[in-house]
Amino acid sequence: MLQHIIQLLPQVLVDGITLGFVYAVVAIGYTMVYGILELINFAHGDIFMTGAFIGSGFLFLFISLGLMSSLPALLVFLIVIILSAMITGGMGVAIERVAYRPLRKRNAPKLIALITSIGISFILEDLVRFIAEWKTGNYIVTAPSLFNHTFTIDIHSIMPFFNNAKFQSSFIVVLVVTIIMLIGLDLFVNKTKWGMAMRAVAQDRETASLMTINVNRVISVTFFVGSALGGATGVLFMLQYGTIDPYIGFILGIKAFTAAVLGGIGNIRGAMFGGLMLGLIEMFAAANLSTLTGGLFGSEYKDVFAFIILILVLIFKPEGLFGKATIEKV
Amino acid sequence: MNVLEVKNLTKQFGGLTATNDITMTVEKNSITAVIGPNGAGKTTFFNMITAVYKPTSGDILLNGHSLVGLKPHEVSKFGITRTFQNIRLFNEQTVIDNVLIGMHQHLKAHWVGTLLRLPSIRLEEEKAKVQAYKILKYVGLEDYVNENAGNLAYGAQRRLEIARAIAARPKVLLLDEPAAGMNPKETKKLTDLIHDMRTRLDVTIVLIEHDMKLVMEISDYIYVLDHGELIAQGKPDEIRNNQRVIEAYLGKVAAEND
Amino acid sequence: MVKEWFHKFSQSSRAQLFFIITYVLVTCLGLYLLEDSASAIFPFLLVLLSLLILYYMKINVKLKWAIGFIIIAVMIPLSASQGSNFQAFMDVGTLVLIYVAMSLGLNIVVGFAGLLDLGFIAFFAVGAYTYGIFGSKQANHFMPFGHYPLPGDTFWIFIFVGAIIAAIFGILLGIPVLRVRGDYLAIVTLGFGEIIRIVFNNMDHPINITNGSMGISQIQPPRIFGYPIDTPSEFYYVALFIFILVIYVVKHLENSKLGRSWKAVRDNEIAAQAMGIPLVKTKLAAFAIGASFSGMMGTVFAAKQMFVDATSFTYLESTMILVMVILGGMGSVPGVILGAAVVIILNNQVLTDLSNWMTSLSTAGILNVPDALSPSKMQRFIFGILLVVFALYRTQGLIPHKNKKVDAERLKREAAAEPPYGNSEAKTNLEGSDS
Amino acid sequence: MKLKRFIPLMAVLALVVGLLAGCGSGSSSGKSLKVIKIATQTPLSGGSATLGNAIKLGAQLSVQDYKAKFAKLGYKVVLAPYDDMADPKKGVSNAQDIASDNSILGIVGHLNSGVAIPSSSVYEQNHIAMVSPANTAVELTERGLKSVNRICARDDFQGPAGANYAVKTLKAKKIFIIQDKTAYGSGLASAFRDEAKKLGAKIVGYEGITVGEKDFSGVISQAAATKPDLLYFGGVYAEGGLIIKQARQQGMNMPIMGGDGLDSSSTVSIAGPAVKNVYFSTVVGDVTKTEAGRKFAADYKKQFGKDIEGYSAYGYDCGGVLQQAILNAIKKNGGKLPTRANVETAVRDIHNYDGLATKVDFDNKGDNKYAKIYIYKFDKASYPATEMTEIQKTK
Repeated sequence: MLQHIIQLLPQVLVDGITLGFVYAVVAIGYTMVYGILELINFAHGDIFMTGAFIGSGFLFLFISLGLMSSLPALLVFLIVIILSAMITGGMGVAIERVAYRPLRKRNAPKLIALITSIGISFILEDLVRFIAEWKTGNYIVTAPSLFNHTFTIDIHSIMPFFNNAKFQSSFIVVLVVTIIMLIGLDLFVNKTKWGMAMRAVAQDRETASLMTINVNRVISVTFFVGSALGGATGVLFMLQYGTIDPYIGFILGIKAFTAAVLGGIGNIRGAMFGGLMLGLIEMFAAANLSTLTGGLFGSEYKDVFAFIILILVLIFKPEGLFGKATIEKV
Repeated sequence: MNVLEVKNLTKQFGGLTATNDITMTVEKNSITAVIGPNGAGKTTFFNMITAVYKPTSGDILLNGHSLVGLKPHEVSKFGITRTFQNIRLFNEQTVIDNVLIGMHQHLKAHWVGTLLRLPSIRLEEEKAKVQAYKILKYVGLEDYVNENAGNLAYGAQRRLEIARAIAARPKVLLLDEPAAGMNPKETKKLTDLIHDMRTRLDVTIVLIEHDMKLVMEISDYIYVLDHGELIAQGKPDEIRNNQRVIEAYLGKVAAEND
Repeated sequence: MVKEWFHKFSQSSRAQLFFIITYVLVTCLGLYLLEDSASAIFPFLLVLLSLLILYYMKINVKLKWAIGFIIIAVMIPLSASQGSNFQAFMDVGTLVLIYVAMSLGLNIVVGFAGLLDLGFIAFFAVGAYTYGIFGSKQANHFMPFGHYPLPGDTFWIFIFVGAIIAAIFGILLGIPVLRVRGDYLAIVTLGFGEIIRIVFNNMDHPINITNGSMGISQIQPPRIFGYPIDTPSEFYYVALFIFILVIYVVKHLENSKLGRSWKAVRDNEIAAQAMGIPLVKTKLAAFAIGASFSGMMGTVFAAKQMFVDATSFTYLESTMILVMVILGGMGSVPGVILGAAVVIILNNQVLTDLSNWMTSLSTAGILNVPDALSPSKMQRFIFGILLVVFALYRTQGLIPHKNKKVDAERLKREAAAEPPYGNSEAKTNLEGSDS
Repeated sequence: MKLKRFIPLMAVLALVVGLLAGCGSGSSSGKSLKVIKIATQTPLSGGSATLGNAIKLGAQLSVQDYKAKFAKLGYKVVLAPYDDMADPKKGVSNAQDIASDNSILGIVGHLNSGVAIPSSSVYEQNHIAMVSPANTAVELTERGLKSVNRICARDDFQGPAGANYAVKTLKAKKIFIIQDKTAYGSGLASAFRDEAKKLGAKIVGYEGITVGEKDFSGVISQAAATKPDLLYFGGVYAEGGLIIKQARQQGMNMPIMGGDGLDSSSTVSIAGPAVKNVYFSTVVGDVTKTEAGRKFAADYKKQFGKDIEGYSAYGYDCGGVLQQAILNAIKKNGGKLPTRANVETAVRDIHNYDGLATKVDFDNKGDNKYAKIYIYKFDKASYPATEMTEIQKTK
């Protein structure tokens, strides 16, 4: 049994890391907004989805303009991902303006923002669906693939107890781009003026506003950055899996939110780690659960497995893996 | 007779010692003050008595029963209630409901009985409301019965905390900086109230306070903490002239110049 | 002038009574006369509106309840009974009652006790499967004794069995929950809800308990005195019965010792504990009682649908119930009822009718839309817009929560009759109840 | 407070509208052609809307094609599409709505058996004939309801037929099965598994996936490690296409097989070139082989701007069966409007209806006697696939 699990390990790691990085970047969007507004932005998953659709829209546009043959794939990809990120970033800001800021102004209870975010999420899903269906006749869109060369890690010949792992060239792109985004974000938050302002607002909004920080501006920036990252991840997702539909955001959103909590919500590094961990757990469970339980529980229990791990983590560390325990001053 | 005894109480947060080896006794029906500069460990001391924190070592005895290891709500059942330095009212509820929650442990009503509308429970509820009204009147809040607690003025909120605490009919009442933020007139009223509570309610009062005038005026006995250590104890007059206390409060140099 | 007139009107309970009775009679008559399927929805909604108007009237509370009961239990079914829409309306009515009861359950958890729960539908599932399994042949697969399906007469027992089992699940959920706070709690409950759903969807193996994704069908209709209950108009009364039970429980607990403890825990955990409120017991009671409402309605749902499978219990359903609670006004019982009713009637009646109407316009050639934008697909889109609009314009919920006020004058009188506050008196007054 | 002031205004307004509505209702009839409605109830929004929409559009085309025949008798058929959102609750609630509209005489639907089963109880109570294009769950017709019919094959026919082909023709000895944990997918997969076992193949794995996800590499690595001769998938194209693609990426080049859920152009567009060497069983013959079929596909493309799906033809045939039955009932009734019960019997009595995709003749349970299974294979990345064989019902 153990031998079987070890054999699969290289492939599970490769797949788990891919999925994990996607979760990680989306989770960051949740965590950033939560850190500043203490709001679970349910619409974030749908911004991710919209990013994927905008990205594929650009790809189709480039193909119809005949740019694909004249430009190298990597360049096309960079243009697409940057454009999509800018648009989704702008969308994030707009959503915040329309749906969240008025509530803040009116001093509404925290949970009412949940309603608007769910409403926005419904609107985005259907809007994207209408447009996709109108333009392509089907809302399940398969994007043209840019990087589909298959590589094999020939680990078997070095360590014979492992099976070989295979991956697509898109895997490398996903990996490199997400790492760049994660490092960039980390630098942004920790080294720049805006990042500092963000952290200040997250810590204490009132004091920050007394220190002449324009809180609304900071919130807008946060939404822009979080949504741009989400949209860019959508493009990566489209690249890696090829097929997208308007409901990917809903399903992935739950997972990413889970990842954010696992790492300690409000904590950006926690979200990165939580996402990666959740991806690996899921992949491991899908590949090995039935081996582990002798066929009693199959891969259909992978989410149960992931949630049980989450609950266990929270029981022993209620503030998440990276969250700081807040001792309430009595 | 000693109602409350604290023996060698120590609390460490990580490597930091918040209170170290404190021993004190509180006599029944007395007013005892715990004073000391900011960060002396006074509130930590209260938190250990009310089981919000678990002491690292030492023992707390109420009428000879140890309180260490109990849950906060169990301590309250033993007869210790408190007010909080940073006011902790139930802000979204009415003033009278705050007091009724204070009576929680004395109300027998079980939810099954409530649903069956047992006459005894309805009667109990009615009586409790009248009682709560009387308590509010006693602390001078009878005009705000239906107001939300969060909407009260600062001084009124402090008094409501006291009302809520005495509604639990404690044997020992812990007051954590009851006069903080009050103007002299309000402080005067508070002083009278504390005095009156002792005699009228047959309760032992322990208070943390920075207002020395108030402390000296009402305390029977005073303990002084500094940096988590008990540095002095005695009657108000003894404390007033204690060199170490003056040093702790004013700094060594200032004390010498004095 | 209108203001003046309205002021006068609002002072006179007789005028209001007259108004509400006239209103109900006229709208009911409208509903009665309209057999045509397309426009019957208007009088139906107007009759329902009477309940909202009733809520805002300044008349005797008991009279209010009585009138409300008559409208719900007699006037609506009676006046709708002549039209072909009867069963459709009653079906929506049954759904409204089911979801109102669930929202009231969730309101205890979220609104009263302040515990954010994103997996509330799990308890509904537990109730539905409880009756589903034993009310069909399914139980034969694993029960060592007995013959199944159990006859429909046992349904009435199962309402309470469902409540109890759901309550037990509520307590099970409560155990990990006691350690986590705030939004961490949300994700634990979300996980719990998903776990329950996935497990139910897979329990055909190794032992076939829930029949997995094939679902359980041929569930026995309930029977009363040998008479089977199988139309929506009959289930309406079953749901109404439970709804009244739930309302009774909620109204009595809300301002009782337990209700106050919930709100105390919500407002300030540390102070609540210091006042002698046990956190664990209080939170678990909220979960258990809230869950039991869902469990009861779950059994009704299973019996009404005659079929259960896991697709009815997704995470989206949990969020919809949460939407009903927040939209209506957290902690506010009338608000939550209105919230649930608005969401269900919108989704199951108004938006369906609206899209049918738009479809008929487009087939008649009046409205020309490409298939991708066909109005029959727009229900969720419109619902999304409505949610945002509602939330922006009623930030405290449709009917915000108000604390119950005591009669201060009466208390003053009664307190004056007793000796003033003090120790001796305090003892004699309450000592009897102090054990 | 504002609301309070608003209420009486609203109430007065409401009263007026109510009265107006009450008065105005009587005057909206009296056209030259009597209107009959048939409903469709399928998911038009949500994850499986492509299939649901295909059924609706197919039925819509059949209504147009029957227009002349009804006009001759003085009737006009109108399609009333309902969105069941793949939600059983919504399905039942719509069913009640449908029942309340007396002009609706029959319904085409549903897509999901989980919705069809509870909703059909309502149809049965109201004698509304239901003709299902897609519900393969055995349970549906086993309950002996008079109103429920289907033109597609049951899982216990399609699954074994596929297993037969897999084991006997493709010589598969080790089979790995993946299913999507829906009523459709797991019903089909378990029927396939049982028959394959009986025929002597070894099932080396039987795993479930989650509908709506896009990454199935975990299950696929598990499958790849067992080195099966055949991978079977019980589910629809949205996940199936990705499983095919991801399996090929991991170097699984053995044949992959599925049920009629893969019978869609989307399978090809999602899986791309990986779709080669994929087989599926379906009840629909190659529509584009016949003249009528080609015309249908062209009309469909012209009218709706998209290519036909497998279910489009099912939807068309269901609409056709239903309307033919209504025509028969009208004739039997001497040209007068038939009752729902008349239509219910007429549907069950349909004999040798020659549909686009299949011939239809219902047995006493409402199953189609003519439901045939065809096995198709994708030789290249294009839709439709190549027909390999057809299998007659043996029972």
